[in-house]
Formats: sequence, structure tokens, C-alpha cells
Amino acid sequence: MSKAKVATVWLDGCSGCHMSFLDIDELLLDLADKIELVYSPLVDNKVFPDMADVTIVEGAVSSEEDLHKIKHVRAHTRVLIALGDCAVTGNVPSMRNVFPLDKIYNRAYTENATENVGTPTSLVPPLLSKVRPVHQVVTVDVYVPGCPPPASLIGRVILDVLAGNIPDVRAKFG
Amino acid sequence: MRTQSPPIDPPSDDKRWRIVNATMRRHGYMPRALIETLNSVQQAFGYLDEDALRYVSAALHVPLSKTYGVATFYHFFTLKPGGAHTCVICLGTACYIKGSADILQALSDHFDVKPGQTTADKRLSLMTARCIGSCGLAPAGVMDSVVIPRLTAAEAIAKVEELVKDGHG
Amino acid sequence: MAKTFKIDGMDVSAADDQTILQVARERGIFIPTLCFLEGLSFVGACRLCIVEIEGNPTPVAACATYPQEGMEVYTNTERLQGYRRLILEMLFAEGNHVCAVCVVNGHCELQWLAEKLGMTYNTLDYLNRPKQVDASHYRFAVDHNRCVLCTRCVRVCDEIEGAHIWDVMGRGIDCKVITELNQPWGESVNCTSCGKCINVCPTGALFKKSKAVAEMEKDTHFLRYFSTIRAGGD
Amino acid sequence: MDMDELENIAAHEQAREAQYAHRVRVCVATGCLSVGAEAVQEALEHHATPKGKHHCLVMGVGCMGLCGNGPLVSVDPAGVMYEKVTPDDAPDIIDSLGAKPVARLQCDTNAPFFTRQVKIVNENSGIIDPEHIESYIAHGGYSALVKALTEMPPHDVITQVMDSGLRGRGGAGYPTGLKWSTVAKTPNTIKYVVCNGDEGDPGAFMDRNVMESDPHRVLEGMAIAAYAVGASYGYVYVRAEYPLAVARINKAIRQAEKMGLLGNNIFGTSFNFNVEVRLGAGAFVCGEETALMASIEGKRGTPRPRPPYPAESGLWGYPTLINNVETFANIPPIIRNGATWFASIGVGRSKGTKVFALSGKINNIGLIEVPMGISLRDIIYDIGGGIPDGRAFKAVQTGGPSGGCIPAEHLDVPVDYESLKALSSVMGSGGMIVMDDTSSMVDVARFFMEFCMSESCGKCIPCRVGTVQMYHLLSKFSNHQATQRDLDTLERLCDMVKYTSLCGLGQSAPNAVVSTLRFFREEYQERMIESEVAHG
Repeated sequence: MSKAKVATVWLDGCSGCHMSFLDIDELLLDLADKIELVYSPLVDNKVFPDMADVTIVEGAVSSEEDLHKIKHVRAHTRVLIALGDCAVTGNVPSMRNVFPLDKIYNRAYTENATENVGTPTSLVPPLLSKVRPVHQVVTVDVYVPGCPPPASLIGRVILDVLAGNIPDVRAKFG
Repeated sequence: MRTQSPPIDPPSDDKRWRIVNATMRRHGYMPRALIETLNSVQQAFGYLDEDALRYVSAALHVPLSKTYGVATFYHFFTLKPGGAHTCVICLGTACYIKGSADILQALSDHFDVKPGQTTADKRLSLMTARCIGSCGLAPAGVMDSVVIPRLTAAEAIAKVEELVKDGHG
Repeated sequence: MAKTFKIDGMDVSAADDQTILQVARERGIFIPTLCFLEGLSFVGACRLCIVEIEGNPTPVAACATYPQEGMEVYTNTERLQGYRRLILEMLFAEGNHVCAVCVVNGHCELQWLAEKLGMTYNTLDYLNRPKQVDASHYRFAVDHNRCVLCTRCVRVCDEIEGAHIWDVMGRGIDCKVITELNQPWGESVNCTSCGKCINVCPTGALFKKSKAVAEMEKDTHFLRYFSTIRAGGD
Repeated sequence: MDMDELENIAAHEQAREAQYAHRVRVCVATGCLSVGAEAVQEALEHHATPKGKHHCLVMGVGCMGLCGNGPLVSVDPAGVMYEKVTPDDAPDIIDSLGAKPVARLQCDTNAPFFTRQVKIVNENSGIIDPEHIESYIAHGGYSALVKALTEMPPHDVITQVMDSGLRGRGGAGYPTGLKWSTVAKTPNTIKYVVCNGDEGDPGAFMDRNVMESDPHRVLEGMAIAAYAVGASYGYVYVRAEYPLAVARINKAIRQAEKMGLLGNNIFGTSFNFNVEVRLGAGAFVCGEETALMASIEGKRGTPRPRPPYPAESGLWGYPTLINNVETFANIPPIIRNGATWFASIGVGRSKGTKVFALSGKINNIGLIEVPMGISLRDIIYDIGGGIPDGRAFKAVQTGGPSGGCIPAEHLDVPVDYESLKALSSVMGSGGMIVMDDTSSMVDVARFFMEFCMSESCGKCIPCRVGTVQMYHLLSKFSNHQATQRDLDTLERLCDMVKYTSLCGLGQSAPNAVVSTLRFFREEYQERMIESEVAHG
């Protein structure tokens, strides 16, 4: 049996969901037999494959780079899993949504800056006017809420998806 | 029946409080007279300020938060004084179909005031109404209590210019 | 006179003053609630407890409806499940429920309901309406971002404490619970600082200051105590 | 006061009017007043005075219907009507009395606008002086109340109302007699009768007209209802935005009290009925009966779950009968002429007439009263005179924010409660707004949703948040930004808000969207964009 191609993507989030994913203990050994991690912040390969069987997304869509990345990922993924509250609801990154963008830039790069005062015009990806959960930008197949989702749940969801099911996840936010 | 005189004195010796007191007396100072009394204050003073709300609450034995809840529920009540002149644009369906939203926008742009607010110089309050019941005269507006039928944007601006120019108020 | 009717096919009976919800709870049938709290008057506002009645196209609120003889009530149809999830989605979209408290202690009824009713994500757009936090009271604080406008605080303050410092102002989406004349809570002269509002709040909107989040326990035992007194006193 | 005295007053007033060779009536209802009817009346009086004492009587009267062409003046016995009259026309009108009418002002009273109407509710509108109780009495006013009090036991009155087939004119069409019967049968020594004059539908002014043009009719209807159900206290709940209606109702109450037609021991019987006016303070939701009662009790006008219905537990927990203005206005003629007469007008389960406020893109704008069962086509093309500027008819909106938009292919549908409901609309209180091919139906739906959103009381979640969500989605359509998923969500919300909201406002808030999606779906589809997000 060939191994399933699994990718993980880190958008705007704290990486806690990735940590939780790594926390699945001995299940990691089971998974290692079944999957090949083809793209991830955790591995060296920085080119997204032609077609991943499963992609796990952590984080909300905050910047133009996030938007570009997730659209590319969606187009090259069979099953897309939104992992954690940031991907599912926008969560902490989306708390900026009540403020206009110029105020946010101003606070970050001018008011509180001591060096290089002023909003950067290059190198930093421009922010979107509103932070959005992944499913408002591309189609999501599986939602796994939690901040972070417990490791056991992540493991179960991945095994379910590999078995060809779309699991009904009943997990709490937060 | 409750007492026949208000348990506390009005916030000031302004004679208009007599009208308010008369309303409360007519209803025996019952809490149920809250809306009627606030109507009285609104009509006598043009708005409901904090003193008025505290006075009415105390006189009618209504909790402060309940009075505030009622005062902010009904659109007829305002907590801030309006401008010297008022222009109301009807946004009822008949007026809407005939373009009253554009007229409102034109007035808002021309006088730099958002609907529901008063200009910085306190000369004009630009208001909207849900339906003034003059659908036969759509699109209609009310300028200082006078209904103006079949408005156009240019006409409305001219009328309001005239209104705020005159020395009164 | 007692009535006999059916809930989810089960034969049940109700006393005259029992609502559908009370009978269901008596028989261990789960109907989700949010604005309802045993011991306070009911308002039928959150609509989570809606149930279907055979022959009636419009569901009714179980907390506010008295059963009739022979009625057939259904509490958990697919249609109701869909409606309830959408109600929760509306609440999550209306306020800001990104809440550090809920992560830890699990005492948030809204969070619990979302899990229980299987709301895993929100199909609606978030409204992103900024709301205030009032921490002017020396012991308590209110975060309007978490408020679901269930009015339990308004009712407990009026019906049990008798202070009526809480009420609702405005209308529609601009509704907000207020203390006195929409003034800082700390300036309220009539607040007895009894803390009952804190204990009945289903979310983290009303909370005690200087408590570690994990300690934020809700205690509504006093409501049962008061209901007992009332039942005896009437 | 007894029947003889009432007849004396009537005879005296009729004789007073008959003294004059000519009677010139000027409409002084809100519509005509706002285009200068008061000045016209003054000018007519001014020019009539020199003609001698009993030459001509100039009267201020209620609405004559053709509000879009005001100020309106009618001349009796010549039977002529003038439109768009100015004070400068007064000499010509006065000089023409007894001679050839003033052709340039004449309005064709043989036009279908006038001939196809059937007037019951508005029978006195435009004829009597609303500020003089004698004028109402001279046209048979208060005789129904006398008849009820002196000849009919309360249950006979209810039977008459039941047999007449009258249904609530406020919108839902609940059988009036049944409502009365429930209140009558609920035992209590204290009961209330409430007249719902909180006409809040944008585009509707039927109730205002009755209160302004014939206020005593409403009071008489309420008094008969109070007698029938055993109430002795009544409230008229009127919008503060209708100052003239408020003033006239208040004046009418004082006049009726003075004559002993309201108050204690009416007509020497043991029946007491006292009426007070309560002002609505600008909240559409107060048209909903439980919200209206909360408002009369001095509270925030938020609805509560029903049952219990007001008939069992209403104002302050007492049994309360709530009917709208037009419903009460139908009562005196039913009692006067009998249930059989009333039931002979109309069709099927919809009896009598209905008053509509015809407005929008239509030639004859104004108030009309038509028999139930008339087709929409007859109303729009015959009575309404068709669409102006050579444009094509697109839809007619009935029922205000709770109603729907009916397209051209359904114009032959009869106007009755059931037929309109089958078209995702409602009879409603009587607003009828005509739209031509320049109107975007998506924008119309958005307009009504904006209304519902800002009038939502905020108590229940589906209405408070659902209307905002639907408004945002409709805005996406308006801005050509919507996706298939938005359309799906919109339809899901329509269903959910309709079936889970606490009161009628929320339950009917999606109607405008539902009906436009049903009949004008392509207008929504034209405004959609391709999206990378899949359906559902």
C-alpha cells in the first residue's frame, strides 16, 4: 500500500495546533506507516506537491500571502482539514476585525515603534481588511475546533480521513 | 392610588415641568404612566436629559434602568437636543420607490450631516421617518413640521438652505 | 387538571402549571435552553428550546408553552437540530466569543451548547461589532462582547434581589444590558453587590474580578432556595 | 341621551345643512393639508361670505381618496369634484355655484377610480365634518350603538359579527366574531378593548384616514365591542407621528363624552365605557398585539410568547380585545344593516371591503375601498389608471414589510386573504405599492429587510441577528458580490427566521425575500459571482 500524501499548512496562528499534532505520542508510529509528510513547517520540503491527499490547515487567513497560499493548497488537495479555532472561526487573529486596518498598522509600526518608524511598504505581506476563517475563502471538508484540539482528537480525525470517511467532529471551541 | 403630589421636586423651576407633572398626576403617579410622561417631557423640552430621566423615575417609582430602557426603545424619544431646524425625509415604501433614498443622500452630502444627526453648528437635524403617511405625495419630506410633497434632490437642498438661513431658532 | 400527552412518542403527564420543558426535564428528556433558568420567570427569547408539535407548522418554545391533552411533541427532529445550530451560529457571529476563560474552565453554557448540538463551524459571517468592557465595579465586571442578551441578569436582579439595576436598552442588534442610566456599574447607587447576576450569567459576560479563570464557578443554588420559599409563601 | 334625542340631533343637523343652497367640501385630511388645503378652505369661505347667509356652506371634510391630486374640493348638490385646487381658484368655484362647473379643475367622477369603489369603512369620508359629532350623527352615526344597547343582548351582537364573516383588517385575518366571543366567554369583571392604530407599515395610511376623516366611527365600533364582550374601558393606541389623527380622536372622545355617548350609563343603560388615547412612540413592533399591550403598560414594546392570547390574559393580565382601526370601523354598518348584508359583499371566506393605500408607480395615487375578491389587475389598471410614463408593470407589493411582491402573471388573482397568502404575500393592513420595470426586486427586498432589521425589538435571537445577516447577504447581491453559497445561506435563513422567531415581525420578515426569490430569482442570479467556495 502506498502511503497517503499529507501536508500541513501554518497560516495566522500560534502554532499551538501543530504542537498538539506532534503531541499524539505513540500514534505517531502508526501514522508514520500510513502517511508521508510531503509539505509542512515541520519538514524541509518547501514546495507544495501536485496533489496532496490530505492537508491540515492551522490558522486564520489574515494576509494576502495567506490567501494566496490557501487557494493554492485547496487546488492541490483532496481533503482539506481546518484544524483549531483560528482556522475554524478566526479566533484570536480575528480580534483585530473590529478595528480599521490603518489604525492597526499605525499602532504596530508607528505608535509603538522605536526603530524604523512607519508602515513597511515591502517584505511584509499586506494584511487583508478582515481576518477570515478558512471556509470563508475556500471549501473546507473537515472542521476540528479546539484551542488547540486535543491530540487524541487530531489523531482520530486523521485516521478517519485516511480510511475514507468524513468524520462528524463534536468538539468544543476553546 | 398613589400620592397626588410628586414625591420629589422637579430638577429646576422651569415652568414646563408643570406640564410633565400634570401628566403624571392625571395617571395617579402610577409606573404605567412612564411612556405618557416621557412623551410629555419630549414635547415640552424637545429631548430627555439625565435630570429628566432621574426625576421621572423617582416620581413614578420606576427603576432607572427601566426608564432608560424605555427611553431608548422608542424612536420618538431623543436623549440629545436636536438642531434649530429639522428636516425629515420619508423613507416609507412609496417614497423609497420614488427615490427618497437619493434625496436623503444628497442632503446628507450637501449639509455634511449623517441621517439621524445634527450638524456641527446645531442649525439642522437631518432625520428619517418610516412613513409619514403622505404616500400620495411621494417622495415627501417634513421641514419644521410642514409637509413638502413631491421632492427632488435639488428642491430639497434649496428648501433646507432657506430653512437654516432664516434667523430664527 | 392533569393532562396526558406524548413527548418523542413517550407517554407523559403534566400538572396544570407545568410547561413542556418542565415535563421533559422531569422525564430526563434533553431540550437545550439558554435564556431559561429554573427559578426565574421565562421569556421565550433564545428559541433554543423550540419543539415541534404534531399538526403545527411553527415550532413553539418549550419553556413558555403549556401542553394540551393528547398533544404530540417532538424535541429533537432533524429540522429542530438545524434551527438550533443556526441560532448558536447567530450568537457566535453576533458577539465575540474568543474567550480565554472558556478554554480553561468549561463553565460557559454557550460553549457547552455548541459542542452538544454539534456546531463545529459558523456558516454565517461574523458581524465584528466592537463592544465595551465595564470594570468600574469594585468586585465585578461586564464584558458586553460575551453577552448573549438572555436577560437572566435583568430578571434575577428584579425578581430575586429586588434591586432592578439591570435592564436592556436600545433595540434590535443594538440592544445592550445596562446598569441604571447606562452608566458605569461602579457608579450605581442601587447595586447591592450581591453577585447574583454573576452566578446566573451563562457565559463569561459577567464575572468576578481578580479570580483566576479556572476558579470562575457559577453557583445558582440560591434560585432553588428562593423557589422553595416562594412556593410555600404563595 | 336616547334614540329620540339622537334622531333630533340628526334632524337638526340635516336641516342646518339643507338651509344652504350649495355645500362646498374641502378635504382637510393630512394628504390635502400638506398641499395647502387649509388656505383653499379659507379662500372659499372668504369668497362665499359676500354671497349671502344661506348661499353656500364651506365644510372641512375627510379624505376623498385621490390624494395624489389634492387639494380636492367637492360641490353638492352639483355633484362635481375639483382637483389640484389653489386659493386663487376660490372665486371661480364660488361664482360657478348654480351654473356651469369650472372645467379646468374638474375631476371625472365617472372614472373607474370612483365608480368601481364600494365604500363601507369610508362611507362618510369626504362627506362629513370629522370635527363635529353632529355631522356624524346626521349620517346615521351612533344609531348602531343605540340599536345594540337597547335591542340586542351582547351575544346577539357577537352573533351578528360572526355571521358577517368580518376578519381582522390588521393583517392576519383572524375572524373578528371568534375573537370577540373568546373575550366575552373569558370570565372576569375587568376587561379591556384596545384599538390598534399603530399603523406602521411604510406605504400605508388607511387607518390614519379613518381616524382623521371619521373618528367617531372608530369610537362607536369600540363601544359596541365593549358592550358585546363586557368591557368598560378602552384604549386607542395611535402613532405619535399622526398628530392630526390624535387630535381628532381626542376631540371626538370629548364630544362623545359630553353627549353621553361615552362614559357612564350610556343611553340610560347600565353600560359604561371610557376611552383614553395612548401614544405610540415610534416602534413598528408595537403593531404586534402583545408588544402593543406592553407599550400601553408603559414598558419596552417587546412581544411575549402566545398563548396566552390577549383574549384570555391581556392588559395587566385581564382579558383584552384588540382589533385594528379598520376592523372597528366596519362594526357600526354591520350592526345597522345586518350580517347578511355585509356577508353579501366579497368572496369566499373574505367578506366585505378592504381599504388600500395605492401608491408607487401608478397614475391614480390615493386611498381606495374595494370589495374583497376584486382582481389585482382591476385595481391597478382600472381603478389605478395603469402605470405612468409608458413603463411596464413589474410587481405589486402588498402587506408592507410582512408582505411580498406579486408579479404580472398573477395579476388576475382575486384580492382575498387566502389567495394572497398562496402567493407568498399577505393581505396585510392595506399598503399596495406598484413597481415598474425600473425597480430592482433585490433592492426592494433589501429595503424591506433594512426596515425589519431596524424595527426588530432585539428580544429573540432569530429576528435580532437573522435580519442583520439577511440584510448583509442582500447587500452582497445589491453590490454584485454574492456567491452561490450566499444564496443558499439566504434561503436557509429565510426558513429559519420564519419558523423560529418569537413574534409576527420576525416570522414575516423573510417574506419579501421569499416572494422575490420565487418570482424574480433571475434578478438574484444576475448579481452573483463565481466563487472558489463550494455550496452549502
